[in-house]
Amino acid sequence: MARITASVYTSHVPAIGAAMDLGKTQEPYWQKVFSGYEPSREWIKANKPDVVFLVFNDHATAFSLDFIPTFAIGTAAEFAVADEGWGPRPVPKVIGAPELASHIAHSVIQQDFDLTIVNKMDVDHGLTVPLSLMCGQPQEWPFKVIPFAVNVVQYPVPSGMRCFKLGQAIRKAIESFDEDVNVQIWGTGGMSHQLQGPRAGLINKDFDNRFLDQLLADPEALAQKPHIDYVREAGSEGIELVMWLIARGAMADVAGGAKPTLKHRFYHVPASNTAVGHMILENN
Amino acid sequence: MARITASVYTSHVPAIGAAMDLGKTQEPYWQKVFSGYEPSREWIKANKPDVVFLVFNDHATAFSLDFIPTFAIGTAAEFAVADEGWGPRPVPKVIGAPELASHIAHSVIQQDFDLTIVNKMDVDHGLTVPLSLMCGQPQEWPFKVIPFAVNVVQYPVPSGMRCFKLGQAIRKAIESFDEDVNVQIWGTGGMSHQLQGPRAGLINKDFDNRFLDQLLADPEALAQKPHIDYVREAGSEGIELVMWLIARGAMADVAGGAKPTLKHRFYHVPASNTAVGHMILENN
Amino acid sequence: MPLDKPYTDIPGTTIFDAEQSRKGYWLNQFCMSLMKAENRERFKKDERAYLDEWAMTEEQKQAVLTRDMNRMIAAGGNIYFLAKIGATDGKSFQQMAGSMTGMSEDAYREMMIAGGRPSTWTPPAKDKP
Amino acid sequence: MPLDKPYTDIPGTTIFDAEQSRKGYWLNQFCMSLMKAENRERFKKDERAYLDEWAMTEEQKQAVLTRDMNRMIAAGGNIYFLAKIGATDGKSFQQMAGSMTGMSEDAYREMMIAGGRPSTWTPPAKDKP
Ligand SMILES: [Fe+3]
Ligand SMILES: [Fe+3]
Repeated sequence: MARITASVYTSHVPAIGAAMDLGKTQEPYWQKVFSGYEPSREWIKANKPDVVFLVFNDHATAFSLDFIPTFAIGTAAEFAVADEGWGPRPVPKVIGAPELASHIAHSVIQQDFDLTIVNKMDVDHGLTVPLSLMCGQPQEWPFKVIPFAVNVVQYPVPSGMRCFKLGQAIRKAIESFDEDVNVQIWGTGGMSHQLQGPRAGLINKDFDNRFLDQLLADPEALAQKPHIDYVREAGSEGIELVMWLIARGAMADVAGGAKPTLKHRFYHVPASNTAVGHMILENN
Repeated sequence: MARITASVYTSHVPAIGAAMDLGKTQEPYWQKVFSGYEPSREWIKANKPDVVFLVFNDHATAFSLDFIPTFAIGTAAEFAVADEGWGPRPVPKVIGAPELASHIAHSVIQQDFDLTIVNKMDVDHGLTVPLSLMCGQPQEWPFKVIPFAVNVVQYPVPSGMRCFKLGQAIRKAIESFDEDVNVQIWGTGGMSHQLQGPRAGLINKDFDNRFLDQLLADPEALAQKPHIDYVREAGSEGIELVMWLIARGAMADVAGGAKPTLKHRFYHVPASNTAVGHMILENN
Repeated sequence: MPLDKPYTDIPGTTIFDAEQSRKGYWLNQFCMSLMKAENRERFKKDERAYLDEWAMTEEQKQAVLTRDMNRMIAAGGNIYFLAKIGATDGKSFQQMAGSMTGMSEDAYREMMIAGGRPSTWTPPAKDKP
Repeated sequence: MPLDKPYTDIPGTTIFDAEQSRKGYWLNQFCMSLMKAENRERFKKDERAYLDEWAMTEEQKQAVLTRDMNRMIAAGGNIYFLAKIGATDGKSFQQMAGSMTGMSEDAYREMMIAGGRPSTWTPPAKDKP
């Protein structure tokens, strides 16, 4: 039986990818960011999954205004690395897990989530930067990836509670797949940041740290936070944090199982315009 | 305040469109089909809506396997008539209702339906044949149309109950739009038919007529019918009938209002491979 | 995969689900390409050469070349995609559907006019495995 | 439209909702076109001519020509779309974001290193309407 062994949460700032691709990781500015991921790279070597279910958002890359899916699951065999305007990042292409992805789509749609199934999707920094942070610069990614894109660009975006419940549906779907597969689920984006208007540059360390606390301790309460609180306190792009609730909703304790173990937590300001937050939880 | 005044249900067989486009409507074979729509054309002249919310399915026209949305709402200003392989049908382009459509999308997503918003979508016979049946061959369509596409091509398709509840959410959304707009909601597709395999040509008059009875009298019970019953009894393409439940769910009686009035009911076999069913319900 | 798939035992019927979709991906995408007039021209001019541009299996290509709709469906084709081949050939949906039943065009049309195939239909014994 | 839109009173912030999206449709689609290298070349060669190929308002075109990001956002632009203009110009996301604040590049960078803008920030009196 397939099982979710752990969840990983991380910001996905494009400048982090650029810093790696341009060899700037040893600069003091970036060293402060990457130092927080050294334990994570050790951890994932020791806890290599077969498949990562990677929740991210597209940043006007694969999806223009012609087509805005609230939730899109990638069921293709592979996904190309997108050209976001300065050429594709020099990282390996992403290998999918079509059978498991199709199984999850089938099950989650039958649980009344109205997914869009996608078989062609170039993936942008939202997906590749978390892979780079966790895995460094390998010749190929060490596991398969099921990309799961959430609309957080055009309002209304799905509510925190909808995301949290979706995570629960995804867990059920994965556990009903009868091959023995070690799956991790990653939630990406955030933390506090605002990229637009005279208020650009907003950071809220207090909000972010309370978010991390509550994500571990009481995700159900956190899921009730209305959008407007994210915008007001964590900036207009801080809303990406709802994606972390999908990953958190898929953990065993939400369905009555044991509490997860906190393996790692890291927080740093800034990376470019953004507060970097990161957490690893293992199921017990 | 916008309001739903009526719902219309009809099959959307491509051959019906071809019969109209090629001037065959007076042939005895087709006369039997079109005679059932004569009262409807009178009715809609007397009850012209401002906007039709038109539930249909795309038949591998706008959406390939690259992109399969469970529910997609068209918010564009206009929609071109698709070339399905023999050139576009010679009918007027479809004028959208972007403000109302965006309002509905906003409201329905906040009611936890995970819509895909679409701004570019060529519409196929699933949408244009019902317009032709109800309106004949005008120079331009007499009302605006919000196209709403449902995946009934690749399994799993949304359940009857999910569709019925979606209809209820759409009604709430429309009634919260504060301009005075007369909206009809149409459910299209079906009735019994199977287009593939040695079982092609399946028709089930008994199933279809019970469906029409129950759609009027007890749609909530009808919404509980599992997919497999459609496939077994109404043929593999009979599953399109779940779309009728979206329109029915949007009627006032479902939310505790008065029962609708049955204005017209028609049933005929065959049009090409398909049983033609049709019904008009007015809200009271 | 213990999924809710109660639709595998219906005679003469293939449900197009994610598994079929995966199998038939390039076959169906090839069909979609026929929605452009220029591609229809190129396909008609040299069917084999056009098919060879797509990552289809030989079985899928043979099914298309012989216009064997049941074989195309077994290979992952979906009727709404396959209909683009019919449109290219100038065939109606009734001709396409009928071609899968083993009946003549006339016999199929007459069956439809007489009320269609009953839902209790089972395949003739010789077709059974 | 009595919709749940509680986000209109946040200072210095425009939420990209369906209304903004409708307003900015062609501006944003123009931006998307810059994801292709050949379009970036054509745009750089003659910006005005390239913009004139799109059904944008004159206000939107002027906002792009003057690289006034706040003006683009007011005209319906979304930052993730507008970022394609920045990428074409070789600007970083930090340069783009900073350009909307009225601060110099250095001052904005220093503010971020010092912990960013507080969420209690309100615009200076002169900017208020
Ligand atoms: Fe992001
Ligand atoms: Fe249909």
